Amino acid sequence: MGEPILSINNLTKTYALGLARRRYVKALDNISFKINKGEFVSLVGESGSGKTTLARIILRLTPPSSGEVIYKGKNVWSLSDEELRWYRKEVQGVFQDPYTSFNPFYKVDRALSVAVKKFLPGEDEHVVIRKVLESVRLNPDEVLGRYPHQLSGGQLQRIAIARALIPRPELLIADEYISMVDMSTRVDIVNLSRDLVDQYKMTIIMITHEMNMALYATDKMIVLFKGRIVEYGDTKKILKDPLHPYTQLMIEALPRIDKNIERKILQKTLDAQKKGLTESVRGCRFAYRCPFATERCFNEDPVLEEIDKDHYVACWLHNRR
Amino acid sequence: MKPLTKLIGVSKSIRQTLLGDLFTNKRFVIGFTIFLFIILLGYVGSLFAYPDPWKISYYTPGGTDRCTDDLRYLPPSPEHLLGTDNNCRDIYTWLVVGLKNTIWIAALAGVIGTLIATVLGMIAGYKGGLLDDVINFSANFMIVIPMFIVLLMIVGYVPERLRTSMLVAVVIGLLSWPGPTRVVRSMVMQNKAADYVDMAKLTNFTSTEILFKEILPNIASYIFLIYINSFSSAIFTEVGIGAIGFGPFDAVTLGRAFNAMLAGGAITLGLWWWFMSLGLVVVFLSYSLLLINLGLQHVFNPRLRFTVYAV
Amino acid sequence: MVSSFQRYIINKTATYIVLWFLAAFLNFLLPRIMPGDPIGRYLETLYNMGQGTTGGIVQVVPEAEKLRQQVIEQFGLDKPPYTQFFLWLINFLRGDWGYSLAFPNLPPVIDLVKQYLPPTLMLLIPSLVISWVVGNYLGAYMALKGGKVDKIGLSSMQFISLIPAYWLIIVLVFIFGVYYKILPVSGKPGYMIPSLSFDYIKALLYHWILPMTTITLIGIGGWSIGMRAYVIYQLNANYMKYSKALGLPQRVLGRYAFRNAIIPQFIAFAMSFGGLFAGNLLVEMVYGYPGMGSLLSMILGRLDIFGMQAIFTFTATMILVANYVADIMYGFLDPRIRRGITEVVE
Amino acid sequence: MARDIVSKAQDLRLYYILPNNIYVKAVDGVNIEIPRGGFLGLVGESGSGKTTLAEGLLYLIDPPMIKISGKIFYIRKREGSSTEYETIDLETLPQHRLDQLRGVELSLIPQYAMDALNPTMKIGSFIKDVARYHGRDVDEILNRALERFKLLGLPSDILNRYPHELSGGMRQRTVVGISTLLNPKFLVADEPVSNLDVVQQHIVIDFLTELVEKKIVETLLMVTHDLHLILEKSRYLLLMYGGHIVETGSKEEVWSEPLHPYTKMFLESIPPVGSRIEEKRIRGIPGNPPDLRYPPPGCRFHPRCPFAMDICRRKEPPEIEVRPGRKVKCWLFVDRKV
Repeated sequence: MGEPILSINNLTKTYALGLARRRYVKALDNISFKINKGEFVSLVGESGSGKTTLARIILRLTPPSSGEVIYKGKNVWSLSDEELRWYRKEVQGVFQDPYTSFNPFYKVDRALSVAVKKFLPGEDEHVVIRKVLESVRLNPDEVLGRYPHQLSGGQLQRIAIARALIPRPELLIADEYISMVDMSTRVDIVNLSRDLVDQYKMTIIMITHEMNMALYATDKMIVLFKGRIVEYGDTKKILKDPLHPYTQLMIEALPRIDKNIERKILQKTLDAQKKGLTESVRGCRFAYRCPFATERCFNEDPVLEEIDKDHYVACWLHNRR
Repeated sequence: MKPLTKLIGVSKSIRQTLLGDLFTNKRFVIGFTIFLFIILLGYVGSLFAYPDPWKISYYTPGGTDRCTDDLRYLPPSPEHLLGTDNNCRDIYTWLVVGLKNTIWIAALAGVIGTLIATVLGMIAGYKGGLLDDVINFSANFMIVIPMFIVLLMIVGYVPERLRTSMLVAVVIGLLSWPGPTRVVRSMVMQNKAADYVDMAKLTNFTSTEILFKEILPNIASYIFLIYINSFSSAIFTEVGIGAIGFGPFDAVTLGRAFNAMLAGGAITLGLWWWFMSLGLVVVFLSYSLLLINLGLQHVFNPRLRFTVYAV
Repeated sequence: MVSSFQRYIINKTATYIVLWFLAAFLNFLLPRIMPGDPIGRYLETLYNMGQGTTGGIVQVVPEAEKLRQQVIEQFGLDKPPYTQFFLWLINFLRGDWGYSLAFPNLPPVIDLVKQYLPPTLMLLIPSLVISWVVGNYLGAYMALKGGKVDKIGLSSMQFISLIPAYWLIIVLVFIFGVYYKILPVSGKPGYMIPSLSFDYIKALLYHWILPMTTITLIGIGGWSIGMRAYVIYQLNANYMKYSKALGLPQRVLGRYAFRNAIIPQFIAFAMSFGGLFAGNLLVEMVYGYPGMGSLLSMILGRLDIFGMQAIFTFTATMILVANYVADIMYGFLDPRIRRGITEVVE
Repeated sequence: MARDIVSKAQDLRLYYILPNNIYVKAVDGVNIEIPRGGFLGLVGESGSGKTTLAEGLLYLIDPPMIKISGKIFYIRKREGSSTEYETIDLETLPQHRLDQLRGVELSLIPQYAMDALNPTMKIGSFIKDVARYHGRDVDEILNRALERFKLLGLPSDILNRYPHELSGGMRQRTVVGISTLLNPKFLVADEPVSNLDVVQQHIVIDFLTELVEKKIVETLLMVTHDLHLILEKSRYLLLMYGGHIVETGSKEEVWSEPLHPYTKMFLESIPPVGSRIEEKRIRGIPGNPPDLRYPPPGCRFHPRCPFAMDICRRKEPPEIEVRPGRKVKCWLFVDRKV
């Protein structure tokens, strides 16, 4: 494995909310993890878990409050101008809303040709654009020369991926890139990402709230809950044996055809919810909903611990110390 | 949060359909026709006017320079389309020359106001922070105090000989940025939040490039609307301060013509063609601009254009 | 711990105090940075009057020299600028607004305002109330009725609101004063001296009708357009669709729309005061109605620097107070401010 | 027959009119009968016209949505009779009678539930208005509201709160509570859980299921883009594509034997829980959904359909009733019937 391509160390992001009465909300709370080259990683969390904030910090769009992002040994938030240009070539992103990802004033071609001009000066624009569009399985003749509002969400999202691929990046951050694409074409985009990882040894971080897609295609999985990592590890291991009650809940709650599926954890969670406990400030963020919460969970913060090889969890239930 | 709606479907390029839609828009067509007519009245109409509005009665044989009672207050006639005033001057000439000058002043004032608003709005909206706070606070301050009173104050303090049409245009322009600045600011902020701006950042665009190449094209149509608005209200303002004798000192404008009309006693003498012609030109000019604005708004509005429904 | 609403009030109060200082400072600064030194000219005029050299134009006032000294002392004109500013400010707050050059007897400006303000308020307040009530009613009616009523109503209201007030009054004077001869052609109630006598008030009322009608009519245009837009906005809001889906009858929906649309109109009511005041000045000047407009026109005509400063500052104060009241009222009316916006986290 | 159907649409065409006089053909010739009773699902991807159809069934047709053709019926038990049913044409019904039905017999949980509440009205006042204008006892309804809100996991002081004092998820659940407050017979729930987290989703679904099971709500039509969300609870499904109903049938039938190529491909495009890409690669439907402004001629699905025949490109397929209640709109099944 060797050196990780990206490491996140103690990353925290605090937002001030409210004009009249300032309140501080931690969108990310002391997050650390490492990603190796050529991995397809999913970052799973529901709304409010801080996953988009994390994506924006890695992409250098939102500054962190504290902590660092290290890419290939360099701190991303203290790059020189020249290093930043290098970083933009190496690390690219795709965003949630394909309809606003393109400037409505221009044809989609411009997004691609501008990227070629900026990143690959001297190369033949047409050749690069056609090649990159084909690599995301689009027919260039169908999409070139059109305005964003003339294309479907799926097509736009593929063009967005194509644009991101132009500088031949090593790391791609895909922030909720399937959530606004039609149900029946989502899986194709995930398949495409898998192929990019397998064929070009790219590293992809897929940020999503869709547990299902994450379980289906990714190598590693990071589960976020309210700005914290609750579980982190090999996707197959998590699928087989989720350790954190929240991960268990997320997997169990996935809809199935089977009418009589038993949802013990969910049922218990609903019962726990009825107790009307409030979120713990000192302890585990999930404690107020957790069916297995003990007093310790409310008072002490669990730390992320390696339970098995490549499988970490932050939960007192699995604490071995 | 996911928006509930998404854009549906295909249309031709924005620019291709824009013109077509404009000229099928009834309000725009009516407004544009009236506007064209009034502009023509000023520019073509002044070809048929006497060369100097200040000189008296040119139609008398030989052209005397003295104003006598038989040349005062003449009713409309082919020689004086709108009659003459108390100083034996041709009212029609005052109207068309005044119209030309007022349009020029308003156009300049509009350019100044819109330019300031665009620059300040873009800075405030894009940069945010302290600069935004300062600009926003000043704009709010200026909005609370009616522009007209500030204008009166300034023209009141300025000595008469310095009150040129250029100065009036500049002062009106300088005072008309606050409202438009807030509009530009909020539009820039809206656009800034769109993902395409982040995309541009990832493509190594500089802030200037993002502002001018990405955001500006999208808000250009609104800036044009703002310009029409500023133009329209500058006409109102010029005529207003002119009517009470604080308009430009160096040229005949509509405001000045109004002032001359009031001083000439048009009302008490019942010379309705005098005050009606002046007033109607102002009213129809503003009304045509309003119609143009409403028509353009309708065509420009993307929410109306690519109407976004969840179906 | 202060509630968020209290904080809102404190915030607004502070903002308006700062705004007032800014307005006052602008008024202090402008005449001093203008070319031609109007203050010098003012003092010069007073000096000349004391010397009695201006002769025929202005009546010679013996105590003018004394007055000049008094003005220099009172406003600290021989002191550094910042002292001048604070002296001026204190004097303004105390009601020492200087003496007006626009009148031969050099009356204190505050006396002039006391005399000319009531007729203006007599115009502004009733016309504001009437046009607000009628305009809102009409606007809501157009919006709720829709169809032809709305189309024709809106176009005519747009047209009305675009008529310059100073021109409309000319037309009205021509129709009612010159042609039918039932109302006066000018706003001056004869040569009567402004007083609180019955005759004067009667005469004033007689001269009040036309300017009142003018600004009320134009006001109705503006208010109805605004109200119509707000009601239509409310009618298209999602909560309206939902209320309809739950079977609430049309009249209840109309009531919801009206209630939510009137909140911004309440605010606009107080905020419109400034704009109305400005527009009204022109009407008064054109018609010669003995209000602030006429006063201002005299003062501007004579380049009466202290008159201008005082009247502009006073006007700005009135407008700021009106806006302040509007902002506070908004806080009371909108539950989102009254009860505070809290991000509810589950 | 009438007793088995709660709502019916015939040749329904609902379009949106854009300012440049272009129509968005959101619902374009739909004939459906909504069976009475139980948990039903109306499934379609975004842009398929499902929300338009859902609102149309309640006759919530307001500009820019316009009805081009068709009839919409609601079928209910005749008052005072236990066996007779009456069919009400919602279009010809006077407005006040329609208002009397809405909220009481026909109800909607709208897609925009997050901002469906009057911003300047307390939740309690709004409920009072709803109760009052339907001639109900205000106190009784308020008490019932409190009970239901508790089931939905909402705080007890909710009646005294303004919408802005609730989180998005709370507002959405509040609307679920209000829409079901007068025990409507026919409830249309349009994406009622779209913005909720997993736990809240289950609270809402369980709440609605309970109402159906206790027969408080007779028929629940849940509109969703997420087939999986309703697979467990629903008994009957209607599938929509490009402004058409392409297939109907009981859930078991649709699941085990999808008829329409779209249904088949749609079901196969979603990875089942626990499946892995290395083991079996799931494929989406190739191509793009139709643009409802310029829908393709013939069958709306033909450009993406691997079985498309010549006729599919030219003529709109008929609706084939394979079995009672089991319909498919596809040329492939024309022969099977004949």
